[in-house]
Amino acid sequence: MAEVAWLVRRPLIVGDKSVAQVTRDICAAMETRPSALWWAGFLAALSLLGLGVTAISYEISTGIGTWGENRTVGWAFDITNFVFWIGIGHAGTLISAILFLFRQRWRTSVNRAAEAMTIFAVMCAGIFPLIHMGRPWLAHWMFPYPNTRGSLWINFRSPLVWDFFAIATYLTISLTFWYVGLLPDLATIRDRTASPWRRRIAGILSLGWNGSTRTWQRYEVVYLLLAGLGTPLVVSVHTIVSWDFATSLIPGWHATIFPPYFVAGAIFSGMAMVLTLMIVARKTMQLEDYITPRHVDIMCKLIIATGGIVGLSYATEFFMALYSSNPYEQFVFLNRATGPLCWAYWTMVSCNVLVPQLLWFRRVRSNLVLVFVISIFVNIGMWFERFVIIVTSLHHDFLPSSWVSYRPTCIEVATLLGTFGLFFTCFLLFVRLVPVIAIGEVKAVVSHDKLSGGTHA
Amino acid sequence: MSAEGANRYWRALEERGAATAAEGPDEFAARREGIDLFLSRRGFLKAAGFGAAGALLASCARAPVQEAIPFLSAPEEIVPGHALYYASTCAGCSAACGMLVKSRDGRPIKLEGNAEHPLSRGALCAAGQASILGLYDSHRLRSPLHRGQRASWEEVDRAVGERIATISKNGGAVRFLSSTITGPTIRAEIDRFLGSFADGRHVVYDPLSCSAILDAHERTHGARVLPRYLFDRAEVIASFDADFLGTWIAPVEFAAAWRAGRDLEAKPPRFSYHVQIEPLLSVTGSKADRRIRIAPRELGPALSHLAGLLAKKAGLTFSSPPPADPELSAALATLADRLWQARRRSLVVCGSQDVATQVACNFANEILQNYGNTLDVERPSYQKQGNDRALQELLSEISAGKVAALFIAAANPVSELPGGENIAAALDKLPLVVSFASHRDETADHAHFVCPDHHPLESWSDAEPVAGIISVTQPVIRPLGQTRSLVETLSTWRGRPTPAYEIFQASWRSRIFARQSQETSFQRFWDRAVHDGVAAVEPARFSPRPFDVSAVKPAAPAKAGAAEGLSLVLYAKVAMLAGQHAENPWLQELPDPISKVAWDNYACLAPATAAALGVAEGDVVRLDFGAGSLELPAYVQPGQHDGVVAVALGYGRKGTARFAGIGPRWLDAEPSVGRDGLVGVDASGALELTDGVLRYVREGVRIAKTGRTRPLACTQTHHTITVPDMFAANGSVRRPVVQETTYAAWQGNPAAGREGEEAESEDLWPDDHPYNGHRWAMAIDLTACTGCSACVVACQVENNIPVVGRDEVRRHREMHWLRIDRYYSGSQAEVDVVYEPMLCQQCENAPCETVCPVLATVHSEEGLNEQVYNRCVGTRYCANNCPYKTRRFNWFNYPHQDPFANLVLNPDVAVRSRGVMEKCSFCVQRIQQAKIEAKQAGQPVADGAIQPACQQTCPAGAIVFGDLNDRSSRVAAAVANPRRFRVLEEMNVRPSVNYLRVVRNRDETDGEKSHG
Amino acid sequence: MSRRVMLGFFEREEDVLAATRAAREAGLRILDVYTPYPVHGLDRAMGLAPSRLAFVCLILGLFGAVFKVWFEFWTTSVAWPINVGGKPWNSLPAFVPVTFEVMVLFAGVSTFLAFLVVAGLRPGRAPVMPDPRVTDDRFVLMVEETDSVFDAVRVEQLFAGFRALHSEERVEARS
Amino acid sequence: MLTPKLTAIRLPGIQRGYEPEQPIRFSHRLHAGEMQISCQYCHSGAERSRHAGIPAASVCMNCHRFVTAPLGAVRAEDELAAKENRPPRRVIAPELRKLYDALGLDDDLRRDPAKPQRPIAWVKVHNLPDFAYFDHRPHVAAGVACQTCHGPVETMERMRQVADLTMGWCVNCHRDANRTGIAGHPVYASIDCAVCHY
Repeated sequence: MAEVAWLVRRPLIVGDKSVAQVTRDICAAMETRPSALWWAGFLAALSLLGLGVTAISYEISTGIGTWGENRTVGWAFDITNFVFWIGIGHAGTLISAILFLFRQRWRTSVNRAAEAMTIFAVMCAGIFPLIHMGRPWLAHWMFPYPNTRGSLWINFRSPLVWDFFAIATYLTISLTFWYVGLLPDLATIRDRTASPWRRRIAGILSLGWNGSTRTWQRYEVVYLLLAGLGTPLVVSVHTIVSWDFATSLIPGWHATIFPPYFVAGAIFSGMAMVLTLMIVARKTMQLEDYITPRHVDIMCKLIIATGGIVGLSYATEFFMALYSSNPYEQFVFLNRATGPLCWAYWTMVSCNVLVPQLLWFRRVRSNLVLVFVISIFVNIGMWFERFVIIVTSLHHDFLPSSWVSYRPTCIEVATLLGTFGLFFTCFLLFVRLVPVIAIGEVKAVVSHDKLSGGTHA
Repeated sequence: MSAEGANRYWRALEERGAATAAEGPDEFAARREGIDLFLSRRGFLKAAGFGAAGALLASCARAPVQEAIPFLSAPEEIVPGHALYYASTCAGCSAACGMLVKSRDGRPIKLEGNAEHPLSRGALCAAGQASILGLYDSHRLRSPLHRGQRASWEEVDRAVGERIATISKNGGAVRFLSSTITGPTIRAEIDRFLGSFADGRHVVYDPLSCSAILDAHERTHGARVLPRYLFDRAEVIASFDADFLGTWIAPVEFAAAWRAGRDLEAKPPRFSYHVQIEPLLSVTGSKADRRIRIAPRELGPALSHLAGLLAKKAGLTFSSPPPADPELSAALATLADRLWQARRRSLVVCGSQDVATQVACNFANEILQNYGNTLDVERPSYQKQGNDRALQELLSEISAGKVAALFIAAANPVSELPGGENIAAALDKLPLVVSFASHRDETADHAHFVCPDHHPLESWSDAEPVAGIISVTQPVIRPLGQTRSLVETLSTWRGRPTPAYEIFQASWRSRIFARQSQETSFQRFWDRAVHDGVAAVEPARFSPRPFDVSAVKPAAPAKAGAAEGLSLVLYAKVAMLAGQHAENPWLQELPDPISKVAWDNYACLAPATAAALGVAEGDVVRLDFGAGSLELPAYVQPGQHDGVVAVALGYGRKGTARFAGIGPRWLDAEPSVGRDGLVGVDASGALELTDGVLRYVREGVRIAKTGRTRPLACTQTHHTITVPDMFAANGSVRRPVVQETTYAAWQGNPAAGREGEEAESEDLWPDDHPYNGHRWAMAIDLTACTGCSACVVACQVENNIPVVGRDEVRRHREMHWLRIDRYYSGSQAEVDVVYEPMLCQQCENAPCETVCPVLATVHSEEGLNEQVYNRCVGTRYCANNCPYKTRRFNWFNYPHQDPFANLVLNPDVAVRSRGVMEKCSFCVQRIQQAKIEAKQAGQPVADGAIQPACQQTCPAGAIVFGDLNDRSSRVAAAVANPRRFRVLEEMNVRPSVNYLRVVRNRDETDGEKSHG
Repeated sequence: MSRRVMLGFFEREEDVLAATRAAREAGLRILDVYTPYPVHGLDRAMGLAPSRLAFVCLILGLFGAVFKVWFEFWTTSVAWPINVGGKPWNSLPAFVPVTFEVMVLFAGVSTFLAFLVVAGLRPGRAPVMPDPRVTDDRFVLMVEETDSVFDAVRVEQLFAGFRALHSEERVEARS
Repeated sequence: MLTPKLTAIRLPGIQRGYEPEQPIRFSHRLHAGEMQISCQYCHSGAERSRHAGIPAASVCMNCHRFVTAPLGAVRAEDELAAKENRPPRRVIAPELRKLYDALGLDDDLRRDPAKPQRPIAWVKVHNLPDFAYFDHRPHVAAGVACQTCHGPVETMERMRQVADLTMGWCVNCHRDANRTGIAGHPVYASIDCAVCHY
């Protein structure tokens, strides 16, 4: 067994745990009272959420005009946030599905949280296509349903429709995948918890799971299939998101490199977000033994890799623009780097390309604080990447007569903060209500470690 | 219209589904109900908006009950929902263009040029197009005022009558002050009224005065006449600061004539050579073939020198020293040659208010034998009658309190003249001041009585803009308030109250009928005149004295002494003119053709001057001239003379306080008015009325920064087609979105100046979309387009385009479907200007359609790019993907600030709700109308039967619309024209809007010129 | 009627695995093995046939894809052909993305539902398990006492041979 | 294909069957049915304007200047008058009385200046949303029978909305017209959006 040999080098879970201990440790997080730290974070997140809800209701009741967009820059913060959050989501699916297919066992400690992150991120992302509409109350027109208009269907040629289907599918599949993974752990909670209401809820949700091998066998098949579906799905989703731009004819959008570029960027940003969360979680929830420096180390390496792809994409884009003797294309990129919004461009480059280079050094990788800071930088940088792509391409396009500038309004900023509020509210509730780590899988890993340790020692 | 008419009118409204009949005491309230109904389009869209909720509602309850209230006895001409057109005369300015009033269910909703009118030839200017909104202005006085209080006509008549009686008994000076009134009947009535006093005089002045021209002709021809200028006959035009395409005398007539003089499609082609010599960049200057910047004080000497040069050629002894600037004198020399070559077919015009200069101008025209050829004093124009000397005398009389009674009509001296507050104070001292103003304007505030005149669309009137051409104004709606026609009022005070209709008919029978010979019966003549809107009669002949050379004195060269400080030039914008349209939101929001700034006036500075002063656009500067100072934001204006600071008149009007709350209200919104609560700054204080002329130039003005800034609402932030070098790889700095060439090059090769290959690339796909029926397309001749922006307003009126207010314009959210892109080329100092009207290009492969998720914008089988407002969910993807950025989004709900103005809405076009995209539709409502009528008649749609609003009103006839599949159509011919190009052709979106290359009358044959 | 079953309780993965193999060789009828986490090779040790859920996934995925392609073609070229940006009625390439998404959606959701059905999992179903600690750290091997020749003692020894904590006999009701 | 089935049940916002009370109990059955008066005699706007329009009271008076009551009532009065040998009085039916009142006429149908004229506020039955532009002219020109959209008006005592006036209903009729033509002769009815929406 290759991975056994690989595992020999260093165990994934430190502090030689017994299976029962694993259960105890992980469930402890949910059974003890929430810490003051948790409450602080939760209230902060909740108030941000409140702010966002206020901003959005004001926008919907008053008009898109409450945003800084104008006749030339038709999208700005709204779609920037959308792409940003979708990107965040992708790392979750990567860790849980793709690494599962590659039999990367280290994922077990983080996949549950990563999947949760995916779902919450997609929720945040989903808000924006909705509220960026001038008349969101007509959003159901995006769905092809029979109607009395003779029948007027929808435009399947529009990337926005592709988007709609992609996001819907992605959310559904991610939820299913997550829930399937949760079943055994819900059963565990059901069977050990003291509180009757928690037992009742867990009882209903666990669908009467009994660790029968027959079920385990099917369970593993389903899990594998969903992982197999999720892998191309996650790639397709961000490819389609990138087509929103790539299929248009705006210089700076109209580029064939977008799909790989976006997917890499998505994983890049997602990994950074996973790191951010994990580092916080392991500190605040005493999970040091499960989320070890090795997990962090591996993810840092992934960040270097994806960051490299992203940096390469920036360079390629620029080169292609200059190489294509298309004046509009050339203009857009020179304008990005030196124009009125160049500060955004250089923020993006320094956060996404320069800063991650620090991770080449093991000393940096092993310094969790530093890693945490870097991960934040990457998050910022990736937000600006979307901003740069969307706004700087639009604000100076073909006809010089319609060149304009763009300034966000307070409402837009509040909306962005609001989505962070939603995300962290959901995440903090998640760490209280659901095992943050896939108990079943970790047990398997633990006993494997023991097993291999035993045989080879 | 009979008394019944009014009620008919309102019922006719309800025929469209209005609330209740407008009867009972408070007729006005009833009208407001009427108004809600006009909101109902928007209301419905909104309701329809609340998708699920709305549907739920509808399923529980029936839709609200709508009543339909038919006539009791139907007038045969009115068919509900069927538009009628009445010929009338535009009262937007004294040019008196002919127009047709489109009246729908008795409600005037649109003004269109009257194609049969010999002067305006079917065109209207921006101000004329917008003037219909004045009819539905709730700020209009609805009854007479006595000392500012509402009064009844009886009281006013009694009170005024008594005073008049005493005056005519004890004598005393009675003065009637008005701007130019060309109507023979009104003038006669005024004289008749004044005749009943011992000392009565009618004083005429124009806020945009041409007094000097008339004075000059008095000296040279012995009569105060304003010659009629015939630009179409001129092959060489030398204009000294006369903005005849923008604001000078009769821009629409002149633009049409000017355009006729440069027709490349004519056989043989004719193309006049137009030189503009001016201190600031005017619309006319922007179209000139050769433009020379000149300091205002140099203008006189320059013109005088030119006259001298011509005199030498003619062998006369008259010489005037050449200007200091050698470049200028060289230019004048060449100009003199070209003028001389084109004797009898040339024209020298001058906008200066200096009589000596105007005399020199006359002299030049005389030498060139242009009198009787390109300008006509025997059939003169009456469009400017102002006499500044008389005005000055009157003002001194007033301030001396020597006037017993002052009547003021169609004029607002307190705000239009220098020293307004002194005039106001003097007025307060006079025993009787009567104003006929329709608003409580600056002057009306100081009148004892305000006797509001009808809106021109409510009253009978006539006009004789040019000797022998008399046009009729007929009422198309019953007066909306208790106003009374001026002539009626005067007749009442004369003791013989007569309805206006009778006065005019009588006057025509006695005065005008006699002056024609075609018609023998007066009734037939009258009917035809009213039907056509214009009648050609014998002009009141007068034979001018032979030209008096003795009057001509060589001008002294400009004193170098006055050079310190800048010269302040007060000019007029095409929209605001002298300010009579300041209360019209459409015109306030219309970007100035040159600066592209709306909602403000500003201090224009040449780039060099601005740099020297360290002033940037938007910095508030203080202009100190002797008598006072102005504080307004600066605007950097390329092509302006370095020694000049230019400020537009007509702003800072009292009435503009109404715009404080215009535009959407939300937490970050800013008002459209300035700190003083008014739109712009009133610059009339800087005018000078000295030795008999109203002067628009002041020397020795000092300028200083105040440190404050006021960002201007400018719709175009980048002004050239060339991108900054830093952004341009391998030298491709100029974007080929506009193409131009020179006349010389064009003669060699009609396709000269083409950039890139015009090649219909092969289609990737099976040809699923043949256009078998109609194939609508448009062609715009950029050589003809003067940028006057009449089309922009016409489009706004026709298509119910909202006004969004200064703040939204500043945020680049103006809603105009049709905009005019203005690009500079050449150096910062010496600029060439190109105008490119930009509207939805109706692309065959429309990028906007592909990306709309809900099929809200799709293509019709006649090549139209349809926008279905009620289907739109507002993702704005289409606007992002539009390479021309011609789509407009409803960021908010934009209701008319004045709900009464909803009556002007075009019932054939949906009012768009918040959150939907909108754009030019090629006036599809007109297309459908024409198709339906053709279908009924069983005939094909004739070429020219469909005219979009923009084409209909274009003074230069630059726009052609029609069916490409009709090989004989004008648009098909235009598309075949070698000058034709399409914007961003290389993207193969296949726009249906074609442009004809700009041609300038220049000698360089390399059509390409460097654009910097 | 009811049946008698013999349960062996284990603590470690490898023990239950070995015990299961041995029991099977001994010809015992293995009803089921309950484990807190999936134990590799256990299904083979029990001699379970591989699951056929993959076919459900394949079939419904394909169905979803085919249906969507047909639907997109029908709406844009048959039901109401509308000229969108001069594109051909049947813009097949543009239909690919949605088709793929719908395929994945159908495949994923249907597989999940099929799993719940065949595994008999449904909300509110009471878990049938020998010991609540199964979901924590217990491994339970359950064999059926088939006939009179069944020797409980021998089986117990067999279990004990694999470090079983203990064994017990139970009667469980069968419907 | 699905649309007909869907519209068979009344969906939200569809006003099919709307049959409001009218200020005067005018019977289309009597006028259009029995009397065989052509629709456009009264609704003359249909061929001249987008609105068919509701006839002005003056149009009613073309007949009702003379017809003031049902024949039966008039005969009865004549007989009664003959019996009482007096000149028969003019009989005025109550519904027509409303018409005369609206016009401010006295019993001899002469304008009575004392009486005010009040226009008749009919209740609109067929209401289209404001964003849908409908024009009667092309339909009349193409020879579409009024009944196609308005139903068997000649049988209705009170006017009722028969069609559900949804977009699908319009579009499908246009499609059929293109296939089968109208009254035998081929027509072309476009289904472009801009035919109704602008």
